[in-house]
Amino acid sequence: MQSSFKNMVFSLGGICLVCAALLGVVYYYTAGPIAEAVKAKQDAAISAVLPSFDGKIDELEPNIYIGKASDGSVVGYAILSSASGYGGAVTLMTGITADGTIYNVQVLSHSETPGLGAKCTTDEGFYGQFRNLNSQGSILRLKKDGGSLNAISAATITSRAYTNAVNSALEIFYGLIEEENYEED
Amino acid sequence: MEYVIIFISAIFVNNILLSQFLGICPFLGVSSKKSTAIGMSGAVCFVITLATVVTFLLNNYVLAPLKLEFLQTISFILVIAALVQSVEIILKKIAPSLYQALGIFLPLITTNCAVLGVALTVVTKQFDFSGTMQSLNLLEATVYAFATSLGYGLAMIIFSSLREHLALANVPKAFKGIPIALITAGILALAFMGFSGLV
Amino acid sequence: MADVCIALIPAVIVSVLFYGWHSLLIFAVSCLSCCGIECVVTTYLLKKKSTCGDLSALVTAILLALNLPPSCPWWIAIIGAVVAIGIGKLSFGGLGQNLFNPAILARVFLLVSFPVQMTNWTSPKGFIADAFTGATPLGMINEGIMNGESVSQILSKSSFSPVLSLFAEVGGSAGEIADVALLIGFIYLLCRRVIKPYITLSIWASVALFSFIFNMINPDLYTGPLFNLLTGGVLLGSIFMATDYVTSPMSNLGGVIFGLGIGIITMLIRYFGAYPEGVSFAILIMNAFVPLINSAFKQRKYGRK
Amino acid sequence: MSVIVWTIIVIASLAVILAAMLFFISKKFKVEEDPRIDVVEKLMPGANCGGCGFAGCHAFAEAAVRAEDLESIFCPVGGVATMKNVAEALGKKAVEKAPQVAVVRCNGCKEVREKTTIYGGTAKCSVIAALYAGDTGCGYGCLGCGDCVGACEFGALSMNAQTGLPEVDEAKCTSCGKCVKACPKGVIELRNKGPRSMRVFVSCINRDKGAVARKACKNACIGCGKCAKVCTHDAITVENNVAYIDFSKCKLCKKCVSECPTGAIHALNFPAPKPVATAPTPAASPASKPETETKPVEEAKQ
Amino acid sequence: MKKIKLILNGIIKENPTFVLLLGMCPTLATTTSAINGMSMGLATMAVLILSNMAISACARIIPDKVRIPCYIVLIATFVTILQLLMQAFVPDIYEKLGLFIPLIVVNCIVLGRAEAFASKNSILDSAFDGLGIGLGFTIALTLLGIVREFLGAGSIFGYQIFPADYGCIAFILAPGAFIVLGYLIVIFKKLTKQA
Amino acid sequence: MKKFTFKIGGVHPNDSKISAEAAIEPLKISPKIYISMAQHLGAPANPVVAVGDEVRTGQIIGEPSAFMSCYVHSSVTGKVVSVGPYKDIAGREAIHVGIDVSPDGDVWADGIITDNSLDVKFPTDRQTLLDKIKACGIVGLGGATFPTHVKLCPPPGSVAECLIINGAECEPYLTSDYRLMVERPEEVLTGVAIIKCILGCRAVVGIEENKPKAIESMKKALESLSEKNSEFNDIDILTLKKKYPQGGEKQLIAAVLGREVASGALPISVGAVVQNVGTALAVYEAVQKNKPLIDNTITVTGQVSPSQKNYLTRVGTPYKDIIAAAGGLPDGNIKVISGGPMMGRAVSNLDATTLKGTGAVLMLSEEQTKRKPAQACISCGRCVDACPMGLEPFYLLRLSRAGMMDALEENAVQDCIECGCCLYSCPSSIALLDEIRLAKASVMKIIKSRPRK
Ligand SMILES: Cc1cc2nc3c(=O)[nH]c(=O)nc-3n(C[C@H](O)[C@H](O)[C@H](O)COP(=O)(O)O)c2cc1C
Ligand SMILES: Cc1cc2nc3c(=O)[nH]c(=O)nc-3n(C[C@H](O)[C@H](O)[C@H](O)COP(=O)(O)O)c2cc1C
Ligand SMILES: Cc1cc2nc3c(=O)[nH]c(=O)nc-3n(C[C@H](O)[C@H](O)[C@H](O)COP(=O)(O)O)c2cc1C
Ligand SMILES: Cc1cc2nc3c(=O)[nH]c(=O)nc-3n(C[C@H](O)[C@H](O)[C@H](O)CO)c2cc1C
Ligand code: SF4
Ligand code: SF4
Ligand code: SF4
Ligand code: SF4
Ligand code: FES
Repeated sequence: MQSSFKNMVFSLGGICLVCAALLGVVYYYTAGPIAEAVKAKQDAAISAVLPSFDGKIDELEPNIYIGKASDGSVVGYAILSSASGYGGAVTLMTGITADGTIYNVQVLSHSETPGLGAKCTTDEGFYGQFRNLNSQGSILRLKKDGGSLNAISAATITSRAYTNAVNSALEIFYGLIEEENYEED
Repeated sequence: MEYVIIFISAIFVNNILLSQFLGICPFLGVSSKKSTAIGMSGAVCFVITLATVVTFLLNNYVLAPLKLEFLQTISFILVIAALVQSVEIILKKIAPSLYQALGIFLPLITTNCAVLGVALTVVTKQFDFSGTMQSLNLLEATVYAFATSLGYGLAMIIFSSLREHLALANVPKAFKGIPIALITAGILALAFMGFSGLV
Repeated sequence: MADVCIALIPAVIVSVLFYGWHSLLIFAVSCLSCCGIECVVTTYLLKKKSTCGDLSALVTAILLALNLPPSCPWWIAIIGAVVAIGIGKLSFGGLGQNLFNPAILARVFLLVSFPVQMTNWTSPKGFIADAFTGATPLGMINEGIMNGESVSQILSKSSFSPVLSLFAEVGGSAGEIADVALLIGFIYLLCRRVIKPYITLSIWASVALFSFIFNMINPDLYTGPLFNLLTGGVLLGSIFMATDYVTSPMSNLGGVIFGLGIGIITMLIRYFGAYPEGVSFAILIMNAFVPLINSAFKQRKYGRK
Repeated sequence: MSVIVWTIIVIASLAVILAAMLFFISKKFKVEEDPRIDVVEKLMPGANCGGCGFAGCHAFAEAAVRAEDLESIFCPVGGVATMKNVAEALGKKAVEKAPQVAVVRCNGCKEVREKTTIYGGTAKCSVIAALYAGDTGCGYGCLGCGDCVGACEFGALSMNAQTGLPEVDEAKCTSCGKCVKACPKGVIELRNKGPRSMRVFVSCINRDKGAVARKACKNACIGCGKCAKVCTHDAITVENNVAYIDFSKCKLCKKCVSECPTGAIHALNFPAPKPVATAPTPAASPASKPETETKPVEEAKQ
Repeated sequence: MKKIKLILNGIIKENPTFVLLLGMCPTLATTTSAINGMSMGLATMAVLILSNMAISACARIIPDKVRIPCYIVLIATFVTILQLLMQAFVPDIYEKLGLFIPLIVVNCIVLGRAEAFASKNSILDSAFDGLGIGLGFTIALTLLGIVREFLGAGSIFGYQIFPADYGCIAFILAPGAFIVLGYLIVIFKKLTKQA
Repeated sequence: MKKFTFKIGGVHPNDSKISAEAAIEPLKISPKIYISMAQHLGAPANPVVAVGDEVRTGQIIGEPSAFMSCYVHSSVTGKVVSVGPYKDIAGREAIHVGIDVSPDGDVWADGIITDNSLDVKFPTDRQTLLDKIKACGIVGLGGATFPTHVKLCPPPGSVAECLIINGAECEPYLTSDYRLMVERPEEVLTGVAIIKCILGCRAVVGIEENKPKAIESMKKALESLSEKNSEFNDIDILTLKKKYPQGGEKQLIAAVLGREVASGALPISVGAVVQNVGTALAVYEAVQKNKPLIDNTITVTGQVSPSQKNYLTRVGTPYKDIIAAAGGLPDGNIKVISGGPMMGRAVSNLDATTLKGTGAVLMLSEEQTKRKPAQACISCGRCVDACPMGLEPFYLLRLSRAGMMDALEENAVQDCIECGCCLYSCPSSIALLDEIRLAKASVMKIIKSRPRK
């Protein structure tokens, strides 16, 4: 089609308007599902790292969630934390029961190398070590760093990041407990 | 120190071509001669840096306040396309010799993953500066974009010199051209993995 | 090529003596698979005359075997051979056409692909000495520094000394253990005028200088020149692998630049990188620069500027 | 709902600002160019992918306008259709020619042409030709190293190991003429393909006197002129001791073929008079034709 | 019949990956596993079909000078819609493909087909062309993903064939992408007799 | 003692001068002689005799057809039996004059002095000298057969500073120059003095160190001559290192003067003129004896050769006659080479006849010449190290195979002197020169076809 200033403005403007409107509408209708998907993923992660409970999840602060049973008792804390691994941040959800025992840990996102660091989500021998672990307030360390945890073979950096992230979750947890105790006192 | 980290990371460790896979089409398309590869690299440097600055501002001062981040893709590509075309037109008029050297590559760059890719990464990219993950500020974003494009140029120029060599080699017929170039690129990527962990 | 094979014999003997039957098995598997692949691919896939006779596949095979950890499983050598000969050499058109050193390529490929097997330094039982277990000196340093120990602490914990490494008393891959054997090979190659010394010497010089400077800055964090020259793959790489004609620059000056690049990248990787050893990566990276070096440093032409 | 409104506002204002910017810049910085470049560029897919090896569609268009023929440039995105349009727009169409095919004008196969020297150098016709006349008594004929075979990009040529001469696969030959250029001896010629691919030609270019030529090669044209005499269409000339048939004049009567005492004249692709007489496939080489096969090998060797 | 031809054309003669070598970035980046490759291919195919149809519908009313900007806006719209839908309904896959979903905008295949085919053909033909090319792309990406996943992790579509410990991780990493694609092109050329 | 040599490249082949001690002896004149009209660099001469003409020894039978061309003289007395194409050593045709030699021996053309007495007094008028040289059809005998009178007239604006007499004879096997320097040093030196006089500059004679006898004999002759005659001042005898191609013009200039001739330029641009020892002798004979260039010294040699000879041979003698005189072709496949093993050309046609510039007939056995099958180039760089022009032969070969003419020119293929050092040094037995020579020819053609400026 021959171009003239007028039809250029009209067609480009028209298409822009139609597209923008279309986009707006789609966004309008997907905003809900997207937020839900995010929430669902988070809730799934939280319930995966805590003992099963029938109550609801409270968001205490951003990144700190409390699972409560229907009677209002605290089942455990789910704490989101991250540390920097080989390829970027390793983000974990750590579930800690009231007595400071780690119930379970779930990796929410990571960009570690497939086959190496990425094994932190699949290598039972590694993540299994954290289950039901109660560090009694001491800092978790890999064997290489003088602790007792085995690293994923050939992925020390990832293992260290994972451990560090769990440590920060524990730190937050003990901070909370202290606060509570303080309040209770 | 931040800038050193950004530079080393963007040029060697996370090379845009060899480990991030952005802008591969021109990497394969215009790398058979060193001279064109150099021209292309120069143009990419310019455009990536410029486009990143503009889109970074657009994102942080228009889209983010309005919570319209989902419009990043469409608005960035519009801005980039218009920007590149303006630069091309201006360059052609005011510096024809520079246009001949770099400008002719500009249209190639508009619809190339590298520019949009970097623009999109920069607004979400987080860097590990002394143990904490941080978003980039404008200056860091600019440096990151520039360093990334330097990495593009480095890989491009090495690759083109290798391809010039291959053009004279007695490569089996089925491998001639793109296949052997791809294998070479793969080995180059493998070699660059040696830099991993430098930052 | 026969000369290179001869020059490698001392290193092979030492490695077999120290690592025993397993080492022999690795050599055999490597040689058989490299030469086998070369023959099969050239005759049946490329439909050319078999180029096994030029012995270059054998050189690659021996060097590949010398680059593997002593205890690595035998199938690693087969994968290495496929990568070296199949991808690294014959895809490019065979002897003389390849851009990257096939043996180094195979080693790097294996290192990236099988980090566990390729960094396992427990050594099998040898014929004359008991196996030395544990990590390589470079591995120990890497580990120790991460744990916040200083270089001297780490070294004093182990029995390592540079003099010992000359006579194969430290762990390492098959070709890295006996520096004297490698040096004998070097002298042989020089005498037979197979190689020129420029590349090798400039690698040594840059490794020594680089580590000297850093060692002066902080001896607790950075190991010294002698340590860096005599451990790991520097000797093997600089004598046999960086000097491969096909993948190194033509001119003497180009060779010096090439060597400097290898030395510096090696030390960068050793000091700052994720891998404890950087020679193979350094050689592979510098291989990529060879065409650029070649066009920048040409022979001076008669009657031209 | 406000999201929709904001979306429209942002996109629309962006579009307006950018369009205005572009409009003014292009007005202010206008550069004159060959208008055909624009024409061609419009025909291009505009993907600006660089797949063609040029820096984008504009550069491609420039190259297309400058190029003498479009053989060497190709747009992978647009494909053949686009290229056809471009060719049309530029009026760069291949000139129609009578279909031609390459013929090898040497039938000095190994048996009839004795080697007089041993050549041990680089096996390339061009190299040999630069050094000397060749390793047989015939200083004109095929050198047999197959430079032509290497030059043919269509796989239309192959070396017949038995005769030592190249053979043309007529089905594959595109008459590009690469082999003609490649042959340092000028052995290969492009000739009109002829009706149903039938052709008559002298398969020899030896300019030596008859006796010398005959001594060097039993199949040589000896310039005796018998063929010229028998030809009623005036198509045959004998110059420098060698006959040549002008394909524009030849009427394919084949009288000359039987007249030639050395069998140097070849007739290709004629329907077989007797089942045995002609080669089974049209692709068969001149050298494997009866003419040469009837020469007993023994006789040739003595 | 013509429709089938259109589809086959996209898969074999004008295969965007093996023959035209377009859209290389997602091809290399997202094929770390078969499922990722296939998802990327399908996502691109969806955009390709929709944008082809839309452009074929609008082509007649768009003046030449603003052709390309209009196409880009249309394509970007579809990509953004896809982005939103994937975020909402298949967030896991969206996360894996990451940056390369928005980058479909600049995939040369999409714009290329818009120009070369959709702008000149009927809506239905354009849809089939998009389907064919999209299928060619998807098949190529899936193949690449299968080979890389098999060599690198010993599995195909997550189904373990041999223990992952014997997989060459390099094939899942960046170098493997280039190398496997190189060899696949050789094989494709051999099979389709193009070499 | 300082030994002069060039710096870039060079190789050290075994010199194999096995015919060094064979004194020069005249070869019996063949019954039938064919004299080529294309004896020299440049345009072939026009024959000026017809079939049936009687010719005398030294009589003109061909006249120059252009500026760069030469007179050709009959080397025998007899009857012209053919004027027309005759095959040369490569089997290619060129115009030859065929002469049936009269059995009665030589009848010399007018003015030619046939006695062998030494005559060191020569006229010093430049033009007279040049005319004589031109009239006697002198060409360079170092290999290129460049018309000497042309070379001795430097183009306007350039001045000769040094005449370099090339006594290097760096090619293995060849001994003809050596014998001349040992047997006829005074005549050679007089020739040098004549050329020096024409150019008006100093002169040096460069001789490779592996010829001590020649150095000694030349030095002695020079001493005795310069005592009596001032024309012989300013001549020096220099010892050159033994290194191939020391005798290459450009290498010799670099060795003696330390200067390099720019690519495409003439030696005179650095003030040098190079002439061969044999040329100097020919000049002497032309000026002092009016004797045209009708004979030259040809070495017949090779380990398989029945005898080692240095023959004074008439131009136009068939190769087969020379070989027969030396004892005939040995059994087996023998490669006959005209010239040395490095630069010489194979003789595929033994009926072909010698030219003015023919220096040697070398016989090599099959084992000596059989090339090993070429293997792949491994980029070892030996050829680069060996090339005396500083070229990269392996790269030229690759470019040539890829047909990249522009790149070939950029990489100076046209500077190649075809010395064969690259081919000699390649461990993979690649016949580099074969294809480089072709590439050079194509590039030269392209360069020549360009309009000037
Ligand atoms: C391409 C590449 C990817 C890597 N990916 C990881 C990774 O995901 N996680 C990790 O901890 N280390 C990774 N590494 C680092 C090395 O595996 C390094 O050897 C390791 O972190 C330390 O070795 P160790 O675990 O055996 O002590 C990677 C290295 C390379 C070259
Ligand atoms: C076309 C041409 C013109 C020449 N002109 C002159 C000249 O004017 N003066 C001169 O001294 N040499 C001249 N030369 C001679 C060359 O420089 C050189 O001496 C000659 O080719 C013989 O060298 P060679 O035996 O080393 O091959 C000319 C050569 C050629 C090919
Ligand atoms: C590689 C090479 C080697 C040569 N060796 C000799 C030599 O040993 N002796 C010699 O007289 N000329 C030799 N020449 C020829 C000289 O370059 C030069 O042409 C000659 O000395 C000029 O003298 P002329 O014009 O009298 O022949 C050689 C040329 C080349 C290219
Ligand atoms: C001095 C020398 C060193 C060599 N080094 C290697 C080497 O490090 N790796 C290798 O695969 N081949 C080596 N080769 C053999 C050969 O050059 C190699 O296989 C080619 O790179 C294959 O084209 C060497 C050969 C020589 C002469
Ligand atoms: S026809 Fe010509 S090019 Fe072909 S083999 Fe014969 S001589 Fe060589
Ligand atoms: S090179 Fe061209 S003309 Fe010759 S046979 Fe091949 S297609 Fe035919
Ligand atoms: S022949 Fe030419 S390329 Fe070879 S060494 Fe001599 S000058 Fe150099
Ligand atoms: S000497 Fe031979 S193998 Fe060595 S670089 Fe030269 S051509 Fe290649
Ligand atoms: S897909 Fe073409 S540049 Fe990325």
